[in-house]
Amino acid sequence: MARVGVFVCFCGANIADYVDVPQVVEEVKRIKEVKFATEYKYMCSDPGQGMIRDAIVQNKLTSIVVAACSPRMHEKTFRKALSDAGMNPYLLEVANIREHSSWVHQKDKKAATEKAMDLCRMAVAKSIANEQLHEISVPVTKRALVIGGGIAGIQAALDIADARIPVVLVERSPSIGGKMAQLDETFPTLDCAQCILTPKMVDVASHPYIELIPYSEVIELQGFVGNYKVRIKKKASYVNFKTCTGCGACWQKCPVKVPNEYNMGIDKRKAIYTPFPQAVPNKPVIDAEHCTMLTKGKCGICAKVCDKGSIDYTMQDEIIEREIGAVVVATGYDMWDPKPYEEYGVGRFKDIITSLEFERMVSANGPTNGVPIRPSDGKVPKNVVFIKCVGSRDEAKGIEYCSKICCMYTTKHTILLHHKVHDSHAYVFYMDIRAAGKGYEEFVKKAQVDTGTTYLRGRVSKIYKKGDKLMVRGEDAQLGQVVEVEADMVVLATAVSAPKDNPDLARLLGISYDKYGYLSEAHPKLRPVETAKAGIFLAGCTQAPKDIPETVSQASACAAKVCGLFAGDTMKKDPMVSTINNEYCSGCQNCVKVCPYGAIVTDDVPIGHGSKELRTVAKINEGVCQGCGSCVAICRSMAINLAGFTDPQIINEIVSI
Amino acid sequence: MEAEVKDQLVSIEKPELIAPPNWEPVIMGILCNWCSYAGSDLTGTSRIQYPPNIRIIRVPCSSRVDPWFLIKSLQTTADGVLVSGCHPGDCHYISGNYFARRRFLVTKKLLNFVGFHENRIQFSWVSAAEGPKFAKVVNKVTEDIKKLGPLHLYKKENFEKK
Amino acid sequence: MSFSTFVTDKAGLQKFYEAIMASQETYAPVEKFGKFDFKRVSALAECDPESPIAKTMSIKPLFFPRTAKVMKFVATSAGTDVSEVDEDPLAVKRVILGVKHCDARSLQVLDKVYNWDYIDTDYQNRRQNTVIISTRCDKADTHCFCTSLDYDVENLDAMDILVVHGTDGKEYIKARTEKGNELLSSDVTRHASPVTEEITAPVLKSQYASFAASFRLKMNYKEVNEKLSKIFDTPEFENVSGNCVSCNTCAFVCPTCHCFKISDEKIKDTGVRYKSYDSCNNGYFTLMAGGHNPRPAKYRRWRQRAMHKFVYYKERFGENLCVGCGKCTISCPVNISIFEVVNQVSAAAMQE
Amino acid sequence: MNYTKQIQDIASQLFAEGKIDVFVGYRLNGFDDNQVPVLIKDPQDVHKLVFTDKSVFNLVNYLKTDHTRRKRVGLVVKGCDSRSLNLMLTENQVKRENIYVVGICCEGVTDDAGQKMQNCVDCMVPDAVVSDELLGTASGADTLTYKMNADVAALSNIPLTERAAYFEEVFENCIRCNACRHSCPLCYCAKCCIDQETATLYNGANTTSAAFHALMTWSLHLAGRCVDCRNCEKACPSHLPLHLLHKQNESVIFENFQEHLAGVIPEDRGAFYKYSLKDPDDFIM
Repeated sequence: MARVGVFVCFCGANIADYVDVPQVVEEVKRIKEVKFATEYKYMCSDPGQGMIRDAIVQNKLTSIVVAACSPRMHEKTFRKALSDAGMNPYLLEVANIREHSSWVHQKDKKAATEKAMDLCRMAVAKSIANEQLHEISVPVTKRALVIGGGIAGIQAALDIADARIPVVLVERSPSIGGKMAQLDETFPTLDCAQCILTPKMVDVASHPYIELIPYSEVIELQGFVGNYKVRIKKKASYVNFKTCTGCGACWQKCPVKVPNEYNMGIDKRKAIYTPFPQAVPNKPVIDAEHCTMLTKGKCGICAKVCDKGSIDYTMQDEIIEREIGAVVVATGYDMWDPKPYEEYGVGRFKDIITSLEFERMVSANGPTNGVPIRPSDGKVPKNVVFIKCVGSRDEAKGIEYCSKICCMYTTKHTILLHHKVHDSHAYVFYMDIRAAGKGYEEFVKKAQVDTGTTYLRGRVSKIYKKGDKLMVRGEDAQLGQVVEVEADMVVLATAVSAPKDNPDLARLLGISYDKYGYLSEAHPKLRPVETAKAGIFLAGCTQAPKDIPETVSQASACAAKVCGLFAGDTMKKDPMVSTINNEYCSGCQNCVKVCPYGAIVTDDVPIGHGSKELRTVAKINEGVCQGCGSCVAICRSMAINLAGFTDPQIINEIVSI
Repeated sequence: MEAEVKDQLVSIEKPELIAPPNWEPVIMGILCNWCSYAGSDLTGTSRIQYPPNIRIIRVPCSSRVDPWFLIKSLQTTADGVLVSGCHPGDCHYISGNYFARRRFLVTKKLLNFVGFHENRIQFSWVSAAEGPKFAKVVNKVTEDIKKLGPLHLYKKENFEKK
Repeated sequence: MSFSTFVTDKAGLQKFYEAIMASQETYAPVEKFGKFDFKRVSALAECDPESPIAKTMSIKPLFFPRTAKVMKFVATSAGTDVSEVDEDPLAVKRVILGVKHCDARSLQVLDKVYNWDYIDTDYQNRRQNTVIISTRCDKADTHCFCTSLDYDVENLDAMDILVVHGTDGKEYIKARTEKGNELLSSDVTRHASPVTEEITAPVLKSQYASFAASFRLKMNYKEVNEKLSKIFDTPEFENVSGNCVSCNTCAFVCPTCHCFKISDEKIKDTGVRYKSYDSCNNGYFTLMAGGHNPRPAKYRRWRQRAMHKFVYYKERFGENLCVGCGKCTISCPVNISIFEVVNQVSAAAMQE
Repeated sequence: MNYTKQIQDIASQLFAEGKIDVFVGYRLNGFDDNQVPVLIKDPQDVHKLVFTDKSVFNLVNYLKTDHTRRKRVGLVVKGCDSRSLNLMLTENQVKRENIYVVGICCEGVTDDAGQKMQNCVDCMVPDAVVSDELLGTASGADTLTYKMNADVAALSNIPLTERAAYFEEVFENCIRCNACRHSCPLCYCAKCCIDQETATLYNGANTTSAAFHALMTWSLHLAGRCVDCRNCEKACPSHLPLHLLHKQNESVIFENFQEHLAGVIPEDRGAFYKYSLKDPDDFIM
């Protein structure tokens, strides 16, 4: 006979203000199986957990119901309390009377109380059918996969590798470095991005524990935490990296010119190229789309000029398979395309450029040798207007969120402009200046004073051409009047947006993403680097816009998580897996077909007691099973049950109110 | 078919049966852990208010939902059921909601065929980020079922509903 | 004591039925999906007292319902309150029309087991409050063999009122018990006239003669009883049950099968205990809690069924449990006939 | 349609060659012109076999009984029966090498009253889709144009309250003998879920609600698998129109998922065991 203990939490005032907790306790005391019920201000606090431990011992309870916040919040906490009292932690059920009652029915205490009672009844009924479960041990493959070789991926890879754990780093482009490699100087210290990044890139290339696979993409991930199998497509580079010395003869002679992505298309690169001089690995690849040898079979100059004979036009894409235990996703971000801002004349006026284009111009290794010039006539601009929040914080045009870095980089741009063109004047149209960060506010203040930039609070409504100038019409909200600024060049602080391939990647990895395409963390505050899928972690802007220090911190946090996961030889796994009742299994193997993880295999068992004749039944691989329950619902014989969510448990819930 | 709400609320399937005064429907909500349950938690954290008629059961995935649960719910306490899972393509378990979607359509049509109003069996995709959507869905389902009146078909005989 | 008899014509019989329906709670065969089942009726148009035997369910459910509530209970921490179920709707005073003789006889047979060591008061109440009006068939159906069994169909006293379609085209309504006599003495017989035994006897006799001559199936039940009791282990049971699909229908439609199972159903704190039909042809009928099943094979279950009908019940109560109605054979999806089974097995025994 | 001679010859030969232990076919029931299934174990009894338009029962049912399990079986199948056999093979209930299949290109069978059965009128797959030997002339019938069941269509078009009332009568008249599932060739579970202890509700009683529960569960377990052989209806002592539930599911599956009819394609497990990204989504909020 079940003996259930029920503990109802006030959650301070969070529950108690909207649900009559004592009445709930009285109601659950009426249930036959409930042998103990009480209330407390904070069940999750130490004294609260102590009450649970004491009651378990004193009342010989066989299962526990805690009526409090969402089980997604404190289920683990209370399970621990059960363990401490010597009880199997899986005999716990949580009735979610905060998120599902007190917080959502704040205007109707009676109804909220009734609902809380029902939720408690359901939890009690479910707990009666709870069974003792034990954690499952699975072996771990101690190798990590890092997807993306920007600063986030580099940092994560280095930190993991420094802990002597092998890392596979996959980068889509020919070189690692990511967006940071395109930056000139970085806020708020104005140190050169290349100077701080390239040593790390070199470390990656030379690290004994890092296997760098550039110019490649992850195409398949199978398995589960600790035991993933990844398939990586290495795109044909047509250059044998083993023999290539990176001398550069090939790209100097290549006749085909292509807009240079690294420089935002401001200048041209060749069809055989390294993205930038400091690239790692510093080996060229052939752009198959534009190489005339590959598209038309004409040319072949690069092969002729290569002393080492490293050019191989017959090279094919290659599939690489690796067994790994954890994944860090660091796919970065895309710059948002400001095309929807038609009133600014985006696309019509050449002298409107984006912030990253400006960044390339002022960069010492950039296409204009560090001097900003007007794309229309090549003149050096004097009056430059910077417009912030282009896309960001604009529900109608772009994106609801704040891109977080634009205030700071625009400030940086005003300084850079001032450095490069001493007689220039910068105007900044802004909504707010968000400078939360160590040294950020000081940086902004100093820049305003040093550069003499004119800050205009307000949105720009229109940009039109007047002669060879651009007229920027906007609102100065502080003066409450329309202002017009004559500009030589306009720089748009375009929003940070999620990589457009993120949804595809998320599907491939089996993780979720939000409405913008950013990958979703397991908990916004308490598990910001984990995903909901065990063993997959997030670093950098692929989760949300963030600046470099934050990205690096998150990458290191990922590394810590991965190292923690690999700390032992085996890993503990939730016991919420499917189980098969051989007696009822008819061996139809439909479950094998619906299992997304291939966790169900077949097994031969005797027909009856002591029989030599065999029949085939299904068998669950506990290590692989993730506990989705697909097999349970399709099993007509009801031979499969999912521990923790068995049919009796759920049906008990249904019939308990 | 539109339910007529007159002075007295009748059961849409059996119009001769009149709802008791102050009748409030009970809706059984079966939510997947990763998207819709998390979404409903977000509704709570955001303090978005919705009608108190829904009772929530947590399951790992919408594919765990056996049509049995719907049938049993409708035969016992519930006047309607809502099953909610991850958006197509977003299933935490890769493909669970695709399998579930087929079962749900057939179950819904079958129950409708044998006499249940189609609004008694409702489905939604609510992601972990869609707190407001969850509230909207519950609002709609509750409203729909209030219009339909109490469910009397094949109820467990002789059990008093509270 | 002699009971009254009335004579009338076809229209008169209908008026007699209508009068009963007007004054009494009446059950009669009602057609649904091509099958007749006994249900509450209030007008003759709803039912057909002359329903064909092959398409009519037995009247057993009116005395031993397919599901009956045994008790209700409320289980809370204060304890478990057990309460009686609501008033038994089948225990009120009522009349059943259109009952076949075999059905009427089945109650006589069942009385024995229900009056045995445990007296089933529910059954008794239902029996006592019911007046059974049974119409004698004019022609046997393909699977009927009531005349071959250990009861006198012609002088059957299992019904309270007997209705016979006379060979002279008239309808004879004859009381067979005090209860029946009482009903006939009320004004339900206002469209019929009393008639004496001298007149009715020959008409009934000739009707019975033509009825008895219409049987396809005839057997010697004594021989079957005797042989079956000796051949428990014959492999012939395996042959006769070969194409059985263990569908259980035979037991559910049988007018004398009386096995049942008990089940509880509980919602919230309130529960009901049910007593429902079960069938010995069901694979897990004999499954024990420990997992052992003494009758796992189909032929063993068939043997049990045949033996219970023709041997065990007879040994204990002196009567065959089978009343020869043929309902099981008609309902059987593969037309296994209990008649054929017992005869085939007995015949095989002869050869041994 | 009369293949009595051929089937007798085939069975004799199979016995003579020692290829089978038992032959499952039809014999006359002994009292009228209707037939019942027969399991022939003795070659001497082969003369009992018949096959005409009265050979109604789906014999695949016998592949799940003690008499045939793990034995070599000769079997006669019509179009619909062969589809259920296909499913039994796909679902690993029988081994193909253990059965010798005599397929029939069926011209339709008749009910007790001599009328062509309704499922035969609507039949889309008259020819056996799996066989070792095919008797008759293949019809080459079109299996891709769905023939909507007239009863289902008619019921779908009446008001909800009337439909509810109609089905209430159906479930009210169910006596829960479970003959439908026992006579179904595809109900082969070791213990039906309805009877399991874990069912905890409606596992014993025989009320209308329990009948509803059992029949709903049953029809959903057969959704995408039912081959419309009507064994269930033949077995139902209350003559309930059970095909309505199955045909309703079949039509929903056919229209919405563009699936083949159950059992027509080898290795096809039915609609619930696969999915398409294009499945309808508009019914979901």
